[in-house]
Order: sequence, then C-alpha cells, then structure tokens
Amino acid sequence: MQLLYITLALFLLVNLAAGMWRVLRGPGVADRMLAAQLFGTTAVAILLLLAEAAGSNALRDAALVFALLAAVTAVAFVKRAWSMQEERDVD
Amino acid sequence: MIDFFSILLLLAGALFFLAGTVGLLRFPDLYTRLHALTKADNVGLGLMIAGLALQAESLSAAGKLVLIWGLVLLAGASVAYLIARGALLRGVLPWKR
Amino acid sequence: MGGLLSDAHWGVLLILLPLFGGLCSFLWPGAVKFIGLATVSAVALSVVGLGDQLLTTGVYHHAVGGWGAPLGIDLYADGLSLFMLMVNALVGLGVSIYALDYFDQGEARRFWPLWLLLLGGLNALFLSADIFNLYVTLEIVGLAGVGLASLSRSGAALDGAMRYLMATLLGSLCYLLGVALLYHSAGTVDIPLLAERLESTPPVWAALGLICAGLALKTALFPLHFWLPKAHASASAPVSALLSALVVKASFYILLRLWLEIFSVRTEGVDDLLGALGMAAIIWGSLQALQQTRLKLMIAYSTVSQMGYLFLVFPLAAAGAFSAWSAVAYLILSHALAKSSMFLVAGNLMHFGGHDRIADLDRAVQRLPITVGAFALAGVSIMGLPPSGGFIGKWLLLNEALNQGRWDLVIVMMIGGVLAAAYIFKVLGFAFTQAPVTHEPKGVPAIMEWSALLLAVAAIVLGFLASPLMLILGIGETVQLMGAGQ
Amino acid sequence: MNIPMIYALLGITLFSVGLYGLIVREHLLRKILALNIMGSGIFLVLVALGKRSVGDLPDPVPHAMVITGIVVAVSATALALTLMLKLVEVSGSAVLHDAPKERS
Amino acid sequence: MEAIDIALGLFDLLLVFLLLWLAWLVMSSEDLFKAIVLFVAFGLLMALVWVRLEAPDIALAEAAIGAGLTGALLMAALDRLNAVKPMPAAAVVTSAKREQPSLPSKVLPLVALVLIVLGLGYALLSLPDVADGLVPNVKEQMAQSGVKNPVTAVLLNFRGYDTLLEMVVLLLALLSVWSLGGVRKLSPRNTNPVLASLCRVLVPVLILVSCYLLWVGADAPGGAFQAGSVLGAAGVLLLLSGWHVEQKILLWPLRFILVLGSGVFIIIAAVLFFTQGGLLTYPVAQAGWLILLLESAATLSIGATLAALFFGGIPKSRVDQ
Amino acid sequence: MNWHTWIPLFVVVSSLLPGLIIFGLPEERVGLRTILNLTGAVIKLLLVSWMIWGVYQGDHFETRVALLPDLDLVLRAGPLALFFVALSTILWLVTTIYAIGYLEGSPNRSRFFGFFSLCVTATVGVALAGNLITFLLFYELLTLATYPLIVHRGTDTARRAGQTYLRYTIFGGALILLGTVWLYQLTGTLEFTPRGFLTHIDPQHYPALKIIFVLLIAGLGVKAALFPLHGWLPQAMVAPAPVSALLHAVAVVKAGAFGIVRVVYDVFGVEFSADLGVTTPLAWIAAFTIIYGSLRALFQDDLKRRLAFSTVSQVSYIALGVAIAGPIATIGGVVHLVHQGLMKITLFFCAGNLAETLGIHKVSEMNGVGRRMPWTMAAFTVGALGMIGAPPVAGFISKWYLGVGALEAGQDWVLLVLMGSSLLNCAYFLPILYSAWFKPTPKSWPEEHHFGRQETAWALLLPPLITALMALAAGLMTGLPFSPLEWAKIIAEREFYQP
Amino acid sequence: MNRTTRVYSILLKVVLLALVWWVLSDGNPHSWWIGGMAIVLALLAAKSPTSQFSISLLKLTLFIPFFLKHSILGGVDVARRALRPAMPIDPIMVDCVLRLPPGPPQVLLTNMVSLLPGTLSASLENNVLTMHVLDKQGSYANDFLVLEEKIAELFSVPVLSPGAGV
Repeated sequence: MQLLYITLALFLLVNLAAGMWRVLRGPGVADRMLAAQLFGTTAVAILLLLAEAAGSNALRDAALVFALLAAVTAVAFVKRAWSMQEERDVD
Repeated sequence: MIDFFSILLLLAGALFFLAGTVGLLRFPDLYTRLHALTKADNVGLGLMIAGLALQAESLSAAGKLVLIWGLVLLAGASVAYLIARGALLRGVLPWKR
Repeated sequence: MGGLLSDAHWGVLLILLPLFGGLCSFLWPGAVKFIGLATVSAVALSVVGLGDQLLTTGVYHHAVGGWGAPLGIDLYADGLSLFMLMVNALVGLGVSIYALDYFDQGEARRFWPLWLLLLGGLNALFLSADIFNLYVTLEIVGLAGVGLASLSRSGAALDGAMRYLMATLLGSLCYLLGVALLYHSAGTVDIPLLAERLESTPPVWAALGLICAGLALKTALFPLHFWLPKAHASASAPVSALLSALVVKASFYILLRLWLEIFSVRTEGVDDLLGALGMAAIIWGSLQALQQTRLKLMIAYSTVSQMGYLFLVFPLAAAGAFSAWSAVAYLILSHALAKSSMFLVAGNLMHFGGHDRIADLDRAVQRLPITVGAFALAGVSIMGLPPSGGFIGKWLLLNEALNQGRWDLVIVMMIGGVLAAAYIFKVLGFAFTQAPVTHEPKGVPAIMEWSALLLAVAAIVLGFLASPLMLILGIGETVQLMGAGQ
Repeated sequence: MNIPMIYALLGITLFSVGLYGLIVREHLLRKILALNIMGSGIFLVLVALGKRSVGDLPDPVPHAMVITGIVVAVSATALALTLMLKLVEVSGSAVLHDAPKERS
Repeated sequence: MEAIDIALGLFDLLLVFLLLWLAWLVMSSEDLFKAIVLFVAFGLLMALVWVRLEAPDIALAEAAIGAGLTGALLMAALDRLNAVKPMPAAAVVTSAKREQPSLPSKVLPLVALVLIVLGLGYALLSLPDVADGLVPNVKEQMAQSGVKNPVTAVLLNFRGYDTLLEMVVLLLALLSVWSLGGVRKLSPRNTNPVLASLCRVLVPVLILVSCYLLWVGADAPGGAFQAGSVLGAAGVLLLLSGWHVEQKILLWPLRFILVLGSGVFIIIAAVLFFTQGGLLTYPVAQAGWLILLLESAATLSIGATLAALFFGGIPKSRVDQ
Repeated sequence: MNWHTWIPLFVVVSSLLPGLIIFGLPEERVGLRTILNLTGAVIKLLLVSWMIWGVYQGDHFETRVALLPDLDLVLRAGPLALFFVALSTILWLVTTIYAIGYLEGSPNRSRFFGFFSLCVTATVGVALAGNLITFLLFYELLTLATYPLIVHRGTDTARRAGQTYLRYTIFGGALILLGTVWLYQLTGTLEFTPRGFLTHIDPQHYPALKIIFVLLIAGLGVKAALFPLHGWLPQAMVAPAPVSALLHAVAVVKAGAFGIVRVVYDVFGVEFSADLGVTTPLAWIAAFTIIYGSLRALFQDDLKRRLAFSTVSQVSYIALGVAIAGPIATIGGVVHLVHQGLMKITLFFCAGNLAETLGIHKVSEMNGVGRRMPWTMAAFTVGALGMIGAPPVAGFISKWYLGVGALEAGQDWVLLVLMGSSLLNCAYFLPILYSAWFKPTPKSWPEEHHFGRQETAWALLLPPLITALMALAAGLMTGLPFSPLEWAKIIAEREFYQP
Repeated sequence: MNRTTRVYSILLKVVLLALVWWVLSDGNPHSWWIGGMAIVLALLAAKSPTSQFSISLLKLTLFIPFFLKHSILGGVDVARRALRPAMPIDPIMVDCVLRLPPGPPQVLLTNMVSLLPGTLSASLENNVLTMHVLDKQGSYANDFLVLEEKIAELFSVPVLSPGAGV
C-alpha cells in the first residue's frame, strides 16, 4: 500500500509538472490561474496520499487548509488580479 | 478486499487527474479548459478520497476526507463559475470548431 | 514595588515598558504624547537603575522562562550593553521632547506607537544574548524604522523608506542564513555557548561572511550605504535623528558583539577588509557630504562617513583590545547625540525657512541662534575637536591605531576630521551671510530649539565624562565579556 | 548525500536565485518576490539541516523559528507591497530610479 | 522498502527540480502576473517540501500563508498597481525594456550567483552528517512545558520570548501600513450570489478550522500562527466578497483585537515576572492553560492583523478624522 | 578647601561665564552686557594678580580634572603661563572697552561679545594649560571662537576670509592632534615639564620625535603665521578692528607663538631639541619669515594689511628667540611675547580709530592726520617706533636681548636678520609717521564722523593711549620686580639654570 | 419568515457545524468546550441575510447519490473527450431561463451545472443562466431540466414556469 501511495504521489507530481506548461504558455491570465488551481487540487491529493503513507493526521489538516486557502487565492484572483484590459490584449 | 477497492479507486482517481491535466493542456480555450479542470480533477480527487477513506482508521477521519472533498468541490465549482463569468464579461468568445 | 525591583529587574522592565507603552499609545491615540513621554522617561530611569545594578553586582543574566541556554533565551547586559541602552535613553529623551512640538496631531498618533515599539526593540536587542532573538529584534527595528521613515508620506520619504525596507530585509535575510548555519554547526544560538563550541569550519566561515554582509548592509557600510542617504535625508527630522543615531547603531552593535565574542579568533583577513571599507566610507562619505547642496543629505552622508570610523575597530580589535572597542563605543554615543542634534537642527531650519538648501540658509543664525549654536556644537563633536565626546572617541581610536602601528588608519582618520570640518563649516559659513530674508519665516517652537541644543551640549559634555563612562564600559570586561558569566 | 542535504542545497540555491533576482530585476514587485524566495530558501536550510538528528524527532527548534519567520515574512511582504503602491501613486513608477547608479 | 525509497527519492528530486525551475521563472518571466501565479505554485510546492521534511507544523503554516494569503496579497497589489497606472500593459513593457541590461551586467550577477551557491554548498556539505541540535534538551524538558507538541513547546514556552517579539513585529507591519495612509481603495465590484454563498460556507468552516488548529496545537501540529493565518484568510475572504466594514466595529474593538496578542503576552510576561521571578516563567501546573490563553489571544491578533494588512488602508474611524 | 586648586579654573571661568550669559542677552541690553564684560575682566585681573603674587612667593596653583582614566586636563599657573595670562587679561580689559565704543549701535553685538569672551577664555586656557592635551583643547576652542568673529560682518569677503582661516587652522589643529597622540603613544605622558619630558626616551624613537616636532611646530606655526603658513592672516583683516587687535596682538598668533615656546621648552626641552637638531631649521624659518613679512608689509597700501604683515614678521621674533636656544635669546623671545602684544594692539587700535572716525583705510590717505587726531597718532607713533626697535620703547629691549643672545649662542647671522628687519621696519613705518605729522591735511576725509569736542570717542581713544603708555613703561622700567623683562628672566632661569 | 423556520435554520447550521467540528477534532470529547465556542463564533460569522429557503436533511441525503452519479459521469465525459486523440468537442454558449426562484436554489443550480457532464455555468443574470456546453450534440438540455427539478425538490419549492428556453 505504502508503495502505491508514494508512487501515486509521484505520478501526481509529474502531472503537476506537466501543468506547468499551461502556466508558462498562458495565453491569458486566467489560463495561468487555472493551472494554479490544478496545482492546488493536485497538491491536496498528494498531501492526502502522503498523509496516508505516513499515517499522519496533521497532514490531513494541512490538506484541509490547502483546500480552503486555494479557494481564497482563486477568489482573490477573480476579484482582484484579473484586470479587464489584459485579457483583451491577449485574446 | 478493502485494499483492492482502495487500489482501484486510487488508480481511477489518478487517471482522472491525468485526464484533467491533458485537458488543460490540449483544450483550445479557457471555457473548455475549465470543463476539464472542474470536472475531471474533482472526480479524480473524489475517487482518491474514496479510496483513502476506505483505509481510514475512524469514521471521523473518513469524515475529514469527505469534508475536504466537499470543500474542493464547492470551491472548484464556484471558482469555475466566477472565472467563466469573468471571461464572458471581458468578452472572451468561446472557441468554435 | 521597591521590594520587587530590588534585585535585577531593570533589564526586563527596559524591554516590557516601551512595548507596553507602544501598545497603549496605539490604543489611546488621544493620549499619545503623554504616554510616549512617560514611557521614554521611565525607560531612562530604568537605564539608570540598570546601571546602578551593574556597577554594584557586575554583569546581568536572566534566563527567560527559567530554561536557560541552550534551550531557552538568555538576557545579558554588560558595560557595552548598558552603554548602548544609555544611547537609546539619551537620544530617545531628546528626540521625544522635540517630537512633542514637531508633529501635528495626526502625525503624532502615527509616530509615537512606532517609536515606542522601536525603542522596545532596540532595548531588547541590546539585552539579548541569543543570535536568533537578535534576528527578531532586528526585524522589529527594521520594520519600525521603515514605518517611521515613511511617516511624512512625501514622495521622497516613500522612496527612501522603500530603499531602506529593501536593504533592511535583505540584511536580515543574510543574517538569518548565517544564524541557521551557526545553529547547525554548534547546536545552539546562545552567544557564549557558540563561543565555546564553534570551530573554524567552512560553515562557520560562510556564516561569518553572511552575517557580516547582512549587518554591514544594515549599518550602511560603504559600498553598501546606497540606501542610507535618501532614507535618512527624506524622513521627518525626529525620525532621521532616530534612524541615524540609533537604528544603524543597532546592527553595528550586533556585529561588534559577535565579533568580540564569537568571531575574533577566526577572522584573519576579514577584519582588514572591514577596516578598509570603513576607511573608504570615511573618505567617500565625507567627500559626498561636502558636495551636497541640501542640508539633510549632507548630514546623512556624514553618517555614512561616521559609520566608517566604527568599522575601524575590526582590524584593531583583532588583538582583543578593550581600548579599541571602548573607543568605538564612545564614538557611537557621541555620534548618536551629535547626529540626532544635527537632524533636529535641520528640522528646525526647514520649519523656519521651508527648505534645507545650504546656500539659502538666509540669516538663520540671527533668527535661530540656539539652533545654529546646536549645529555648531554638534559639529564640534562630529569633527572630533576637543572638548567633545567625538574627540575622546577619536583620541582613543588614534591612540590604539598608533599603538598597533596602523598608520593607514591614522591618516584616514585625520583626513576624515579635516573633511568633516570642511562640510560643517560650509554650513556655518552660509549661516552667517547677509542675504536678505526672501521668505516669510515661521517661528520655531522653543522646545524644538532647546532639545536640539541639549543633545548637542550633551555631546560636548561627554568630552569630560570619559572616566566614569570608561568605568561603565569596563563592566564585565575583566571577566572577558559574556563567556565567563556562565 | 542524503535527502535532507539535497533540500538544504536547494535552500541555498533558492537563496542565491532570490538574491540574483533582487539585484538584477528592477520592478519592486519582483524584488518583493525575490525576497520571499530568499526567505523560503533560508527556511529550507534551517529545517532540512534539523533533520540530521538520530532519533525519531526532527529538531523542533528550527521548526518554531521558521513558523515565526513565515508570519514575519508575510507581514513584511504586505508592508512592502503597500509601500510600493504608495510610491507608485506618488511617483508613477514602480522602479527605484537612480538605484543602479548609486549601487555601482 | 527499496522501491519506496526510490519512489520517494524520485519524488524529492522532482520536487527540488520543480522548485528551482519555478523560482527561476518567477525571477525571469517578463509578465508580472505570470510571476505571481508561479510564486503561488512555488508556495504550494514548498508545503509539500515541509511534509517531506517531517515538518507538518510548517506545512500547515505554509499552506495557509505561502500558498494562500501571500498570493492573495500579491494579486490585490497587482490589481491596485494596474488601477494606479492607466496603462498597465505599457508599463510592464517599459519596465521589461528597462530590464534589458548589457551583457556583462547580465553575466556578472550570474557568475556571482554560481559562486555563492558553490561556496555555501561547500559549507553545507562539510557539516557533519549527524547532529542532534537541541532535540535532547527539548525531550528532556517536554514534561515541564505544559503541552505535548514540541514545536508549540518551543514557540510558546522555551522560546516564548521570541514569539512575544514576533507578535510585535506583526503589529509593527500593520502600524507601518496604516501609517502610510490608505492605499487606493479596492474598487467596488458588484458581488454575485455564487461568490456570496461560497463565502457563507467557507467563512464558518475557516473559523472552525482555525479554532481546531488552535486547540490541536497543544498536542499535535497546529497552533496560534496556523490558526491565526486561517482566521486571517477568513477575513480576507470576507473582504473580497464585499463585506461592509462598519465604522463602529473598527474604532476601538479592532485596535483592541490587534494589540490583544502582544498585549496579553506582555501582561502575562510581566505578571509572571513579578510573581515567579522570571520573564515568561510559567508555573508547571499552569503552563498548559496559560499557553492556550496566549495562543488564543495571538490567534485573534494574527488573524485580524493579516486581514487588516490585506485591506491595506486605515479603516475610517472618527478618531482619525 | 584649598583655593589654589581652583583659581586657575576660576580664571578661565571668569570670562567663559559672562560670555555664555551674553549669548542669551537680547540685543538691546547694552548696559548689562557692558557690566558683565567689565566685571568679568576685572575679576580675571584680580585673580591673575593674586596668582602672580602667589607664584612669586613660591605657591603652586593647579586645577586637575580627569579626562581619561590616565590622562588629565590640567590648568597650572607657572611663570610662563602667568606671563601670557597677564598679557591677555590686561589686553582683554582694554580691548573690551575699545570694542564697546567701536561697535556702538552695530548689529549682533551679543553674539560678538559672546564669542569675544570665549576667545579670551580660550587664550587664557592656552596659557594655563599644564599639558599638551589641555593646550590642544583650548587651542581648538580658540579656532572655533575666532571664526565667528572673523565672519562677523557677514559679507562675502568676510566669509571667504573665514574659510581661509579655517582651512589653515583646522589643518594645523589636525597636525597638532596627530603629533600629540603620537607623542603620548611614545611617552605615556603629556605633562609640560621644565626642560622637557623626553630626555629619558629610547634613542630609537629619535626619528619619530623629529617628525613629531615638525608636526607640532607646523600646527602651531599656522596660528603663529610662520612662513609659509601665514596666508590666512592678512585676509582676516576684514574683521572689526577690536578683533584684529585681539587676534594679532594677543589671542591667535600669540597662542601659536606661545605654543612653540611650550613645545620647545616644556615638551622637548631646549637642550634636547638642540641635540635633535630641530632648532636650527626653526631658526632659519623664523628668520626668513621676519624678513619676508617685512618685505611684504612694505608694499601694502591698506593700513591694516601692512600691520598684518608686520605681525607676520614680528611674531617670528619669538620663535627665533626660542630657536636660538640660549638663555639670553630666550629672554628676548619670551619678552617679545608681551612687548609685541602691547605695541601691535596699540597700532591696531589706532588704525581702527582712523577708520572709524575719518574713514581712513589706506596709508596713502593718512596725510596730515596727526593734526586732526593728535592723541591717536601719538599712540601710533609710540607703537611704530617700538616696532622699529627704537629705544626707549619696549621693542628695543626685545631686539637687544635677541641680538646679545644670538651672539652668546654663536649664531651671529641672526644679527644680520635683526638689522635687516629693523631697516625694513623703518622703511614701512617712518613714511607713515612722516606723512601723518608733516604732510598737509586734505580738505576733507573720506567718511568723517564727529565725536563732539574730542578727536574721537573716549572709549576709542583711551585704550590705545593706555597700551602705548604700557609699551613705553615696559621699555623704561625694566628693573621693576614685575616688569615683563624680570618675568622673562625668571622663565629663562627656570629653563636653563635650575637642575 | 416565521420564528420556527428561523430556529430550524439555526439548528440546522449548528448541527452541520457540530458535525464539521466532530470530524475535525477526530471525535475527541475533550475538544467540545472549545468546539462550542468555535461553533458560536462561526454562527456569528455565518449570519446570512434571512433566507426563506430551507433544506431538510432527509432530502439532502437523497440528493447526494444523484449528485455523485452525475458528477462522476461529468468527469468521465470530459476525461474521455480530453484523452481521445480526436478530441471530440464542439462547444457552444447557451442561455437558459431559470424556473427556480432566486437565492440559494439558483446558486446551487449554477454550481451543479458546472459539475455535470458537458456543461459549465458562465453567467447568472436576471434569472438567465448562461452555460458553456462542450458538445452541442449532447443531451445537456434534458440533463439540465432534470437537475432543476431535483433542486426544486431539495428546497421544497415549485418549478415556476413551464419549459425552459434553451
């Protein structure tokens, strides 16, 4: 089981690394943000896997905080960072 | 037996994650990528959480996992809506085949 | 209360009082001036109390939380710490009195909490025997400094504050990495224990480099001084005084302390480098000061140059000489008093004429004789002319340099003195001109004039107090600083 | 070379990359990011080297230091950002102008 | 076991590589927004690193702050930056043009960078492989600390004085921000029901999680800083969703909450000092609840401070008019 | 309580305190200011008399305060110190009276008199200094206190003159500081001791000592206006007349000259200096300065500038007397300290009177002025003759002793210098006297002021008359117990004949 | 809104929050004294504008399986489209007039739409929901109607007007 958890975590990390491409590529601001969202969800999954592997309750708490805070960041993005002009410029 | 289901669920979850990422990379515009992200990733996480919950030592521990999923789900859906709406307001046109 | 305070509690009060005062002044903005002045006075009294205690019982140790090093944090005070606390108290009192009339109501409400917390941070810094704790105090000092530097909200002040913030954060980070390396080399952050345990290994060398670089940046050692002139020149006058007199000294104190306690035996070459940079700072800072057309910038560059003198201690203290670092301590004190007075004078002149262009000081000397007198007296100390604290410091340092045959240092010090005279008399010369008054001058409140003068007079009087002050500096020296207390 | 050491080396590298960015990049927002990256690097060094203890427990003291450090970093970042915004409001530029000249 | 180690090793290496790449991209990308998104990703991965380094306490803090609040702060700042400058794109371009240094000034810092890495790396590698640090001391005194989580013991007891001063640092940052006067108000954006209901769910959960972290900190990873950060996130979320900051709330009570953490710390320190004869010397029997009291106050203050820092300006109050 | 340990301090304070109070006085409190000034001067005079009497009887006056753990500030009343103190005290009193009259109605008088008192304080301190560091302290204080007096008028010329003055003196001060620290480094003491305190020193330090000697003399030479360090002095003529009088006759240049005496006698010791071989070059420089100053004076039309170059020349007599390193020459040099002071202050007072009353600034404007202002010109004549060295004025005594001393020491060339100098003195003073007394009066003076029936205000007239009489008296009554010459003899005896 | 519904809605919240606390604290009985305070705090913060809608816990439990099934289907659908080399997508924007009353029902609908196969809500303005549809040939219209009815049932509200304009 341990091995599976770790391997899956590794797999998810690779997955996440692949997502980097979207951040770099864009083209719009929102596209990059989407990728960051993906990172958030993936990181929650990785944390949970690692928590299970280590049998650590604290890491589940961390995953919980992650899930909550990823939402806050996303809201901050939507409400604040996404300026009208930039999107038009790009698309 | 439980382990078997766990493994199955976890692997399925991983597959959905992969699909989400592929979608994010392949899909042509913001809206379609949003589809990939909200649905595939959330299902992927859900399946993984289900797999892990089977292993949980207590009901409350499993509950915590479910809580996490619920939050991610809610946040994912809301944020997807907010982003889509933002794009719409900013006049981003959907990609057409 | 008397009973409670009878044994060794002054050090703790010195930390808690200003912090508490800072919080109170934030909570009751209507009473900031009262709270502020009361706190600063109480701090000054506590310094006196601590001094009395140290003179009778020797160095002061307090294990916070009762744990003791290495697990806990130790407070420690010897002559050097006491000396720095005195600098805080003296300059703090002078500037606080000045600030009573300088700031309008709105600014006062912002000034006092920041200043009291800064004072608390500085006191805590001088009382700490723990390098991580020192990092935290450095952060307090840095952030409070930034808040104060931007107090006037003018474009120049914001620009200066930004530079200062960048420099101070970078300096803190370098210091922190050094602390990390030291901790993992010796398993402790307690200075005396570090002194016992550290050996000359690559990580210790790396830590030395990082800590020196970080603190030199915060102390604005040439060529890392780039942030200082703008930051200090564009702040409000009392703030400039505090920054130049106290804040830059704090990081220097840490460097000196660590050098004396931890690094001194392991540092061939580095000391000479610091000394060389100090010499460059003296010359470069003075030349820059000489070229300035604005008074506050000139004073700020003068700080760059004066900080250079302090760094001359490193090549000299390599021999572990008390006379070298006590000379520098004396220079710190007299520079703090004189420089704060100068900035307050600049504040008065700006208040009076609305500008600080040196060439247009009009006939300020006739209209503000006390202010100009304060500038002249402070100038005497900065130039290192007798009788003044600056002279004593310079005398001791020259003596030590000659003792060790360091002619390079001697010559640079002499040149620095002459250059200082040049830029100070440049100002005084213009102050005597007969140009007609071209603007409607504003009266300067008496408190602002007199507090500037008092600080300057204190810098002069220091010239006659060397014997008792040397006695204070010597507390704990006979038992080789911190180490033997353990 | 063990795993903690790799992370410690990563910490050093992050510190240096941040330092590089701080010096080379001019936009203040970037400098603030650089400072944060430097900070993360230092925290890494602190914690990673704390894992060298033989027992089951990693050294908790650096952990405590880093936790406070993170909070201080975020408050300093907030201050720096506000200061930057005020500066831009007044001067119209998020770059400290004559800085390179001074620095030479 | 072998396979697990390999998987873990690969995981670590990939993580290290990703972090390095991200850091480099944050520094080198021309687009500021891209840099910020990359930085958020950087924070996320840092949290994973903390997990790998068996530092769950830090992982929690990093999850709340590094991956959450800092990102929100940066994005809000970018928004305000663009609002100040009418031509954000142009400004970015000019700054990009400005950031085209000549070849030696490009190469020299790089060389310095490599040299620093090599030097410091060498220093690190010459550290002994095994060192106990303060682990034995902590273990020895844990029983007297009043809590079971060693990190909390260090933070609030063994090195509680540091924490006291850190609370002051936090307050100072806010004082300085307020002293700068308001930054440009966040431009009002019409709230929409989806966001509002998201907040209605998230905020109570954040508060519960915050209290939970505070409570659990005594025995397991968690504690005032993490709890406070989560509380701060709740505040940020409220502010983002257009929460109306009422005047009467912000006069006295806000100031009071802001100083509560450091104030209670100082008062307890002073009381203990005069009763126990030592600064922050807890009586062993009372240590537990004293720590909880301190942490509660600190949590409130940290949360309020972080939210206020995000808000930026001074909330209007009659006193300051 | 032993008064003797405090009186030297009181002497210093008696001018410091009035000075500080005067700073705080409003401009219009003329009466109070005058009272303060005069009271201070009189008290100082009384205290100095007390000390002179005491020292004559063998009492010891010394104030000692710790400056550093192993270094004291010392004020000590030895014969040489009292010699200079007495001169400054008397001339301060006289100059104060003069200044009150001279500056009547002009702006910023509180500031002027404040710094004036500080200036005297510093001079007295220089005189009483019992060791080199105390000397240095007051020497620098003197620099600082005279600067505002030079720039007092606030014109551009004044400011430039002030800058020049500072450039020279600050540089000189730095040299002295360096020399002092170095000396302290080598010997561990700075206490002025008759015959010096360096005799026991390890010969390996002799080269260092030579450099120190050069540093100290160069530093002092700035104020003493030794060539080539004299450049500031003629420029400083822009100051008000009382300042010129005080600067040139007493305070600044004399402090320099006095310092040279101190360094040669009480730091190095005459014999030791001679052994080191440093006195001969000093003598040459002094001799050259004497001739050079006189030559330059010859070509000045501006009266005060001519007097200034005359000062350059005359002050070097003191240095010359010291450098010849014989007992009789020493008497000549030391006594010239007082003699030159009396004569030169008279001349400057007179020049001030001419400028203030008739607006005369140039030699070429002085035709027939003797008939318009006979008393002033009488005093001027006494001063001028004294400068030339004509008996019975005091200047003759100095030159006589210098000449005899030079012969005694085998330095015959000095005679040539003295003779040449006297000739040059004649050349630049006699024409003035001639035109003042014998040339016809012009129809009107450039900017004439009328002071009632007298030729000028009494406060302006009295001081030069007093000093002229004193110069005469010093030349005539050399045998009296407290005459300058007698004191000079005591001083020389102490240096040369006591064990 | 009457007193009982208000009490009921508060009670519901308390129960939910208590459930969350129980989950968080891992059922630790000693945690409840602080948990109680936390719940009170959370309640204060969650003080929403009074809403006339309430959900019964029973209906909620019935709704969950429906939701799970469709969200998995949604995931499968999008994963299929993403992974197929041909990438069979043909997107379109669609406006729907909602039959649910404004407030929580509409919000829930909006969120649900994004999780269902092929649809993504993009704007909710004046009772009109704009959706982005991945494949215009799909059965999204029908799914949407079903979902609307399910939600109406959950909130015990009637479906307002007949027929949605698609």
